[in-house]
Amino acid sequence: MQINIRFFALLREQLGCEHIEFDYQGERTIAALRHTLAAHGDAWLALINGNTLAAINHTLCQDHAIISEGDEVAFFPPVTGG
Amino acid sequence: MQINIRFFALLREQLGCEHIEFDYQGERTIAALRHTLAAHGDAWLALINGNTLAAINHTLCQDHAIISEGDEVAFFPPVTGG
Amino acid sequence: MQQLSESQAMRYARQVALPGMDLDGQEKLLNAHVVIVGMGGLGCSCAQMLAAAGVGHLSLVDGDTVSRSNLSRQVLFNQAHLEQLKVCAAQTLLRALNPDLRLDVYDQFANEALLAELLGQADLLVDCTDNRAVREQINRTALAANKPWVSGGAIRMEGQVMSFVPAANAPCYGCYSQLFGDTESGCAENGVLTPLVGIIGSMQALEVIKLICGLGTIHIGKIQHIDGLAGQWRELTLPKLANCKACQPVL
Amino acid sequence: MQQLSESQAMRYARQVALPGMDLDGQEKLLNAHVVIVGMGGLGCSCAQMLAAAGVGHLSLVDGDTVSRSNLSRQVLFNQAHLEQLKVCAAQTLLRALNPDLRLDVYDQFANEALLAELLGQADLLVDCTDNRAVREQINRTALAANKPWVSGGAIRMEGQVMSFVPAANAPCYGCYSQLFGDTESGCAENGVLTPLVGIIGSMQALEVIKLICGLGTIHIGKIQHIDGLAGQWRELTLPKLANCKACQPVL
Repeated sequence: MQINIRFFALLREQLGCEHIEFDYQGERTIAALRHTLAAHGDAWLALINGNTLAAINHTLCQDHAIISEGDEVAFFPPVTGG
Repeated sequence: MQINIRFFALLREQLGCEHIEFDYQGERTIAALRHTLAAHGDAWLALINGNTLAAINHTLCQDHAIISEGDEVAFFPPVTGG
Repeated sequence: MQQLSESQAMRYARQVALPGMDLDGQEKLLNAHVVIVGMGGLGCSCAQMLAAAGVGHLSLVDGDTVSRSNLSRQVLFNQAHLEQLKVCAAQTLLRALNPDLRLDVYDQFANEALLAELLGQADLLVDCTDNRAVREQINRTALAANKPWVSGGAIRMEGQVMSFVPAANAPCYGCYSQLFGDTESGCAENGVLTPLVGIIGSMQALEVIKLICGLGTIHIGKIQHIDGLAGQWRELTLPKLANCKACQPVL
Repeated sequence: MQQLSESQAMRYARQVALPGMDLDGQEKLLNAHVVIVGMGGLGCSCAQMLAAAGVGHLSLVDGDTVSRSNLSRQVLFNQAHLEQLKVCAAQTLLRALNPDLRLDVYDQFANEALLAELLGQADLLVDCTDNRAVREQINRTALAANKPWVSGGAIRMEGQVMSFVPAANAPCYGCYSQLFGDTESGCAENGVLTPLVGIIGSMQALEVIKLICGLGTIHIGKIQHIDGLAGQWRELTLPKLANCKACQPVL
């Protein structure tokens, strides 16, 4: 399944990566995708530390959300300061 | 030719219209499209008074630019104040 | 209901000239009461914009004092205010900006009793705080009081704005906060680039004015997010969570 | 090259903490010279952000005086400044915000000779003017001096920001202004909603800081446009015009 992954803000800087196009073969949930990506290296563990938001096609979603062919999945840190 | 037209900011308010999906049969330039739209009524003359910007698929363009099937054409007023 | 004086009409001529605003809209601002929780970077910028724009009554809530590292982005304060309470220091510039402004200050950190009391009287609340715990309190209080609020955040080189309005199909802050963990990250550890608080505080003021005047569209469940390093904005949709502990009535 | 003092390092701690910023970035700001043309709504907000953020040297250019209808959005001024020159009135608050700031003021409207002189010395220019004729002058001067500039606009409930940088593939302001007619529309006739100038002035300050510190990405030929009534941003691409009279060398 071809998907399009984008990383924003601090996360993009930490991973040194803005965008991946990816033929994803794993289980079709955000949770499973997070685990697949986290295996890429230490910085990527940020995706499973509970403090990264995910959005499918610009809509925020929970970890059990289902990814479909052609989706854009985005990850970014929550904005909590002020 | 199916095109998608969007109006922004003051122009949207003046026309009372945000979005048209349109089967356009005229000449495929921005200039010709402006003239077709201007025939809709007095408010629509704003499209041919020389003070409305046009963009095709988020790229600003001149009046001789060519429109293709499925394009998004956007119109908005220039922002000149300060 | 207070009416605009002639000198006020002149002062606000540029807003009164706006289609959809007019004298009526400016009078709605004059008669509005807005609570600002948190007088850090966002609070300073938002309060400044609301005072200049002609909001008649502001209540400021913050128990903190001005420290040196605040001065690089909290634009209502300067060196002479060091160690003073923020809500007191903020008064000088806000009153100078708008001598007609009614200003109430609460030199304490927000708690649910105070929030409930203020939201009972006020038209709406602006969240300029820097932590999730207070936002959860604001959320509960606003849901109970059936009042809108505008939440802002700015940290590192990122910022976002979201408006929460009382409507059956509208998500609440709980629908957002349940999507991430409990680890707090504040500006002290993470830093923040100065203009971000100006951008987001002013975006909050824009939403507040639209809500008060019934101007334009408040998009329910939309978050405007800026990635400052890229200089780009992105609109995200926040769905209403089916099992949200905060906004779903227990049957 | 001036170095940060210990008390400056404390003051700017929240910016110094940013990855990619550090003491080096803050020192670049301290040593930077920025020209602000136009001290209306955008100029006031942008200057306030740049002074707070720690830019070391600002040159302000404006020949206008403060009038009552300015007070609702030009946040460096208040009633006591009526009839004063804007560049003089602006000094009080800017110096209070940042006592280390070097501030030069030019109480005249911009002209090409002055712009050329200032851009020869300065690192970059911020366009906070309200008309096309001055922007064309700034454009020519910046092209000749090979210096970047950040242009902002705010009117009605709309605003936009665009950065022009010296690069072979970069469009210039002429590539933009040739796309529309000559009819001027200023804030006096059209009005402007107060927070728009705070949003856009702060967005300009963000781009200026990124340019000075080499932080993040300046997207060449991109315009960030806010439709305030909808509360939504849109990124537009400005292509380099093949036949632009301003930036295409005559062969």
